[in-house]
Amino acid sequence: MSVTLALVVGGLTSVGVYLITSRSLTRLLLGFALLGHAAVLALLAAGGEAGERPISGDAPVAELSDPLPQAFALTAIVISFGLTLFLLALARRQAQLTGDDLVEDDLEDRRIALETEAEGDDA
Amino acid sequence: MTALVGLLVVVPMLAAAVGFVAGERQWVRDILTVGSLAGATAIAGILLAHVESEGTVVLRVGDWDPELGIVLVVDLMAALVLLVAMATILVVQLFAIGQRRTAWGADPQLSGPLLLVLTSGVVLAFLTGDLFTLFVAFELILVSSYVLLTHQGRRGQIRSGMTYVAMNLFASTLFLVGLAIVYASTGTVNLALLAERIPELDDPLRWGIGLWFLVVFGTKAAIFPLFSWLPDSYPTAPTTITAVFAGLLTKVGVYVLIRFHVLTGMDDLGPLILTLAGLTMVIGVAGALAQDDVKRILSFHIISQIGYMLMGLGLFTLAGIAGAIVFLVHHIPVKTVLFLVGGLIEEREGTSALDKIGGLAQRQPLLAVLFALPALSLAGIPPFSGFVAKLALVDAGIEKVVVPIVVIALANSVLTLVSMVKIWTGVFWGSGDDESATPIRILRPGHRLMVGATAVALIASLAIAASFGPLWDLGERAAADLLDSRAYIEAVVS
Amino acid sequence: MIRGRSPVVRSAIRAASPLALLVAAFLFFAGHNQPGGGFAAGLVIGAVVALRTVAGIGRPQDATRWFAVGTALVSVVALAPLLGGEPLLDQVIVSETVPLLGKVKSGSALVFDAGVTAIVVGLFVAVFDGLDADELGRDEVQV
Amino acid sequence: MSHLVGVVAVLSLPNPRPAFVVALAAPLVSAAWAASKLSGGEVDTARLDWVEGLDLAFSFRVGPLGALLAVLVSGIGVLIFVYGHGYFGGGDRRGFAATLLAFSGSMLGLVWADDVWTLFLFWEATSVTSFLLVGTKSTDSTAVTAARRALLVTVAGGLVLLAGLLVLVDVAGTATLSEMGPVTGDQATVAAVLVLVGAFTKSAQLPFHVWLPGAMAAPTPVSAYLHSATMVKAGIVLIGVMHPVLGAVDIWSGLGVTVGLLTMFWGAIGALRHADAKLVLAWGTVSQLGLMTAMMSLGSGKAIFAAVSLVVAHAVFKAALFMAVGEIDIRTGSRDLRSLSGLRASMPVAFWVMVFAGLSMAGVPPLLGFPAKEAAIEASLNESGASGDLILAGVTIGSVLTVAYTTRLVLALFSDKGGEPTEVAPFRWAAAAPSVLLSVLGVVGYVLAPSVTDWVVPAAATLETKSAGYALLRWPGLDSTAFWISMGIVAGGAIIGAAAARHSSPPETVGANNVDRLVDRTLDLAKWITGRVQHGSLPIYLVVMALAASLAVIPFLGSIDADQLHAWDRPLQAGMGTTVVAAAIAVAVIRSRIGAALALGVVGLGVSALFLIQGAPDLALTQLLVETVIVVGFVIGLGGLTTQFPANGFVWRSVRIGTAVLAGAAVTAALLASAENTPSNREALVAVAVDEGGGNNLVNVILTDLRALDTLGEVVVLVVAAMGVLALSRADTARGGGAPLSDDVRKGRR
Repeated sequence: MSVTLALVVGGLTSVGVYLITSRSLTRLLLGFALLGHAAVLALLAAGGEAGERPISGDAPVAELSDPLPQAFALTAIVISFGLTLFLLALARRQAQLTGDDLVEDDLEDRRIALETEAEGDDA
Repeated sequence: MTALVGLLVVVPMLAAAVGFVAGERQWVRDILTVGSLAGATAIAGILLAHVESEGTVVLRVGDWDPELGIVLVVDLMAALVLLVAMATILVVQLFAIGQRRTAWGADPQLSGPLLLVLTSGVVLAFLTGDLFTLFVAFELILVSSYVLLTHQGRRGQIRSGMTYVAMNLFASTLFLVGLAIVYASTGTVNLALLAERIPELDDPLRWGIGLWFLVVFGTKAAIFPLFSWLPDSYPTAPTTITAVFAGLLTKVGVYVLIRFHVLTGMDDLGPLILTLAGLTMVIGVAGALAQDDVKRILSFHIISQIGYMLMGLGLFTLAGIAGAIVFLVHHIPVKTVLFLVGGLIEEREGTSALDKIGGLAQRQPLLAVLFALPALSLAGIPPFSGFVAKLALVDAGIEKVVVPIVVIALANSVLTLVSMVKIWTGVFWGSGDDESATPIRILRPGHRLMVGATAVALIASLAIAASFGPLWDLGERAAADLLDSRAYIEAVVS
Repeated sequence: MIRGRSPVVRSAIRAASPLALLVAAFLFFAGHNQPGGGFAAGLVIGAVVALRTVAGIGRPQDATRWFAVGTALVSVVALAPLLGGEPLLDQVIVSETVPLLGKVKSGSALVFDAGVTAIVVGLFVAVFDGLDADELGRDEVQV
Repeated sequence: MSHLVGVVAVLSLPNPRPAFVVALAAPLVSAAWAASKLSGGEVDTARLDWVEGLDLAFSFRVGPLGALLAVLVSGIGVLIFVYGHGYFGGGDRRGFAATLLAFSGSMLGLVWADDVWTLFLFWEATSVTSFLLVGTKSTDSTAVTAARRALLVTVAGGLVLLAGLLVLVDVAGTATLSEMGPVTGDQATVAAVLVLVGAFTKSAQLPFHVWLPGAMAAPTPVSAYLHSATMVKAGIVLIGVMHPVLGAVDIWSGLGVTVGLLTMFWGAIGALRHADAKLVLAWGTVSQLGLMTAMMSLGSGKAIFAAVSLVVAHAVFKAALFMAVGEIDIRTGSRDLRSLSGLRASMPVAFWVMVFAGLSMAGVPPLLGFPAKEAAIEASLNESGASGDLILAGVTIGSVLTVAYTTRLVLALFSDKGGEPTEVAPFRWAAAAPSVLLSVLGVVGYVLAPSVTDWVVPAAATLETKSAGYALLRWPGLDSTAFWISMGIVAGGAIIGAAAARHSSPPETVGANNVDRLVDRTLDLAKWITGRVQHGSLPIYLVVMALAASLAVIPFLGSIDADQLHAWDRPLQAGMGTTVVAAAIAVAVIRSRIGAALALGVVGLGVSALFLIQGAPDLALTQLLVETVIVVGFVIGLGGLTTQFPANGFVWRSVRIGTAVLAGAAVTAALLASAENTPSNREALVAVAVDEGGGNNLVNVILTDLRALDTLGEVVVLVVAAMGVLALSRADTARGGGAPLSDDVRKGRR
C-alpha cells in the first residue's frame, strides 16, 4: 500500500469531515464531494500498486492495475455524482424557503432539550 | 427458481421506470405497483417454500464464476424476511392508494414508482451475496427514500431530509472505505469468500473490520449512538412512507448486520454489541417517553426495538440469533400497522399531537382496536407476537447468563408500555382540546381501503403470533445455517 | 451566466454540438477496448443537450422520456436471458471489426451500455431543467 | 371458550340494550359446568401447543381447585352482569360488557392454567382488561390516572413474575405446573422471590397496594368484580399453585407471611380512616388480601385450607358489600359516610345486605366468614415458637381492626346525622337482587358448612395434601381456644368500630402519589436524556458519527505492518497527492462560495491525475467529466446565495477540527493496516473478459457484463436522483412556507 495514497485519503477525509459538520449547506455539499473523492481513492488504493491501464493486451497481465476496484470506484463516482446533484437541489430548495442555506435544528428536539435545560437550571 | 429471483430484482425497477413516465395516467401506476408488489410477494412465498424444503437457492448473475461475478443467495433467513417485507410493502401501497391526494399523503405520481425502486433495493440487500452489490442496494434504498422524504418540498421535510441524507451519505462513504479495507485485506467482496477469509485474518484487523461495519450498518439500523437521523426525519414524511421506513428500512440494517457479522465470525464483538443493544433500548424508550406526538413516540420505539434484535446478535448463540431473526419478522408488520394507525389518526383529527386529540375510543372504536393490539404486541404482552419474540430473546439471554441485558430488556417492556399508555390515554381516552371543534373529516371513498389495508397488516401480524411455532423452527434453522458458514460457502462456491 | 444567451455563446454552442456528439460516439464505441464507455458518452451528450436547452436552442426536453428509453434497454438486457432459461443478465456477444475503432463488441452489452447513456443524458436534462427552473429570487445572481 | 364467543356476540349485537343479558350467558355456562365438577369428578385437561421450540403451550387443567375458583369467578360474574344491567340503567354498554366478559374469561384462564406461560398470558390479560375497565370513565382524569397506575404496577409485577418463571422453568426443567416437583437451591430462591413479588403486585400487598384504592374510580360493578372474586385473587392463587413447587424454599413463607400480615394491618388502618364507603371497602380488601396471602404462604395444611376458605368467603361477602355501596351511590349520588343520613329507613334492603355481609366479613356466626376466620386463627395457633406467636398476634390484631372498620362502616353509613334524610332515587331490582342473593348465600354457606367443606378440602388438598383432614366448623365448641380468641376479636373490634364511627380522617394517598411521581420522574428523566442525546442538530450528529468511526479504527493500529508499505507507487503520486490535499484545504478555507467551488474543481483534477498515475484512465476520464458538471451545477444552483460563509464559535470549531483530524487519521490507519493484499485473480479476469466479455477494456467489461447488476442499480439511482431534483424544483413554494425559527431555538444553534 502506498503511504502517500493513504495519507491523501486521510487528508481528504479530514477536510471533508470538517466541512460536513458545518452549518452551511454549501459547505456540507463540498464536504461530501471531498469525502467521495476520499472513498474512491481508498478503493483504488485497495487495488494494490499502480500498474499499466487495465486493458488486455497493453501489457503482460501481471503489470496491469487491478480493474475490479476501478470498476467499484467508477460505480461509486457515478452514484455520488447523482446524490451530489440531489443534495444541490435540496440546498437550493432550502435557500428558497429560508433565504439562507443554513442547516436548521429540529424544532421538536430543541423544544424538549430546552425544556429540560430550563429545569436543570432550577435544580 | 433462479429465474424468479431475477424477476424479483429487476421487475420492480422496470415497473418503476414505466411508472415515472405514465404521467397523469394514475391507473397505470396503480396496476403496475400493486401488480408487481403482489407478484413479488407471491415469488417470495414460493421461494420460502422452496428454500425450506430444497435448501439455499443461488443465482449467479450473468452466469459468472462467483470469484468474478455477482451472486444472489436466497437462504432461509433471506426468504423469511423477504416474504414479510414484500407483503408489508404491498399493504402499505394499498393504503397509499386509499390515501391519495390528501394533505397527509404523498404525491402519487412519484411515491408509487419510488416505492418500487425502494423495493428492488430491499430485495437486493436481502439477497445479495456480494458486499459491493450491497452498497449499491443501500444506495437504491437511500436515494429513493431521500426523494420520498423530501419531494413535497415542505420546510420541515427539507430540514429533516437533510439530516437523513447527510447521515446516511456519510455512512455510505464509510461503507466504501470499509469495502476498500476488506478488498485490500482479502482480495474479494464476495460474502461467501469473505466468510472463508476474514476469520483467517489477524485479530486486530478482523476486529477493525467488524467494528467498522458495525458503524456502517449500525447507522442504517439506527443503533446507539448513530440513530439520530431517524426520529427527526420519520415523523415529517407522509404516513405511507413513514410506515414503510419504520417497518422495513432499519430492519435492512439489522439484517445485514446479522448476516455480515455472523457469517464472518465476529463473536468476540459480542460484549460490545450487547452493551450497545442495552443503550439502544434505553435511549430509544427514553426518547419515546419524552415525546408528545404519536408519530414521534412511535419513531423512537423503532430504535428501542432495534436494541432487542441487536441483543440477539450480541449473544452470538443459536437461540440468540434465532430470536433476533424472529423478532425482526414479527416487528416489521407490527410497526407498520402502528404507523398506519398513526396516519389514520392524523387523517381524522388533522394532527398527531397528543394534547390536541382525545376520546377517539368512543368515536372510532375500530381504530382503537387497530392501535391497541399491535401496541400490546410491541410492549411484549402475551399472546401477541412481541411477547414470544421477546421471550425467545430473554430466554437466550438467561441461557447465556447475561443478567444485565436481560434486566434491561424486561424493564424496557414496562417503559414501552408506559409510552403506549401515553398514546392511548392521550388519543383514545380523555377529550381533545375542544371536542366540538375537532374536525371530523368527511369519509372519502379511499378511507375504507386505508382501514382495510391496516386491518390486513394487523391480521398478518396476528397470524405471525398464531403460527409462531413453525416460525420459530424456521428461525432456528436459519440461525443455524448462518452460524455454520460452511453451508453458505458451499452453496455459493460449488 | 448562461442565462445571458448572448449570440456569441449561442453560436458557439451550436457549432460545438455536432463535434461533441462525435466525441460521444467515439467514447461509446471505443469503450470496450479503450477508456470510455456508455457513461462517459452520456456525460458528453448530456452536457450538449443541457447547454442547448439552457441557451435556448431547441425545445426543452422531457427527462422522463430518456429515462424510459434507458431503463427499458437495460431491463430488457437483464431480463431477456430469463426467456431462454439463462440466468439474469447472461449476455450475448458478437464481436466485429470496425474501421477506426478496431474490434468492437456488439450484442447485449452494447445495448446495455446504450441504456446507461440514455439515462445519463436524462439526468442532465432533469438536473439542468431543475436547477435552472427559477432563480433564487431576492438576491442578485453573483458570479 | 364460551367467553370468547360471548365477547364476539356482545360486540356484534345490533341493539345495545340487551348487552348485559347476552354477556351473562357465557359465565352462566362456565359456572354451571364448573359447579358440576365441584364434588369430585375427573380432572379435565386440554393442551394446545403453540411454539414447541420454546416450550410454549396453552395448557389447562381443571381439578377441584380450578372448579371451585371457576364457580366463584363465573358465578359472581353472572351476578355482576345482572347488577351492571341495573347499575347503568341504559346507554350503549356493549364495549364495557365485552371488556368485562373478556376480563372474566382471562380470569378463568388464569385459574385453569397448567402451564406457566399460559398462566402468565392470562395474568397479563387481566392486567390489560382491568386497565380498560378502571378507565371506563375515560374523560375523567382521575380514572385515567388510576387506570394507568393499576396497569403499570401490575404489568411491572408481571414482568418480575416473568423473570421468576423463566428462572423457575430453568430449575424445574418443565413449564407444565402439574409436572413440576419441589425445587430448592439458589436459583429456586431467586425464582421464589421474583414470583412472590409478582403475586404481591397483583394482590395489592405492601408496598404495591397503591393501585387498588385508586382503581375505585371504576364503576362499581367493576370494583365489585375485580376486588371480590377475581383480579386481586390472582396473586393468592399464584402463591397457592406455586406452593407445591417453591414452598420448600426457605424464604417463601417468611416473606409471604410478613408482607401479608403487614398489609393486613396497614389496610385495616386505611379502612378505618376513610370517609368514602367505597374506599373503606377497598382498603378492607387490601387488608383481607393480606390475611389470605399470609395464610397461603404460611403453607401448613391448615393454613392453606384456611386460605382457600377465606377466598371463598371473601368473594361472597365483598361482592355483596360493593354492590350495596354501589346501589347507595347510584340512588343517592353519594358515598360519603359523613353526609349520608336516614338510609336505614329509606334503603332497608341495602341496609340488611350490608349487615349480613359485614358480619360475615367480621367473622361472626352464623355466617360463612366465621368458620373461615376460625380456620385462620387455628392455623396460626398451630405454628410453634416465637414466629408462631408473632403470626397469631398479627392475625389477631388484624382481625380486631377488621371487625372495627366493618362496624364503623355500617354504623356510619346508616346512622341518622340529624337534619334532612338524604334523598333517594327509586329502587331498581336488578341493582339490588344480586347483593341480596349473595348476603343470603353467606348464611346458607354457614348452614351448609359441611358441603362447603366438601368443596374446599379437595381444592386445598391439590395444593397441600395435608389440608385433607380439615373441615369448616359451624360451632367449634366452648373448649376451643380459637373460638374465644374469635369472640374477643369481635368484642374488641366492635367497641373500637363504634367509637370510630363518628370520626374520619382520610389519609393522604401517599403511596399512590409516589407511583405517579415515579412515573413523572421517569418521564422527566426520559426528557432529560433525550434532550442530551437528540439535540436536533445535524452537525453534532455527524461529529458523533465521525468519532464512532474513529473509535472503530483503534484495533487496526495493532496490525499496521511496515513491510507491506512503501512511500509511493511513483514519485509523481507524491507531488499530485500534495496538490490534492492542499486544494482540499483551500476548499475549506476559502470563504467565498464560488472560490470554494473552483478549489473543489482543482481537487477533482488532481484526483483524476492520481487515477491516471495509478493506471486507471477510465476513472480519470469519468472523474474529469463529473467534476466539471458538479462545479458548473454548483455555480448555477447556489450562485444566488450570499457569497460568504457564516463564521462560528471557537469551541465548536475546535471540536470540528479535532474530529476531522481524528477521522482522517483513522481512515489512514485503517488503509495502512489492511495493506496485506491477497492477490486478486487478474489472470482469470483477463481470460474471461476477452473470451466471454468480448472486450479488452477490463473495467468496462466488468461494468457492463461481469457486474452489470451493480451498473443496473447505479443507473436507477441516477434516475431517482434526477426525479428528486425535478420534484424539488417544481415543489410549490407557497406550500412550504412556515414561521421562521423562533428565537429560543436559534439560541440553541452552534
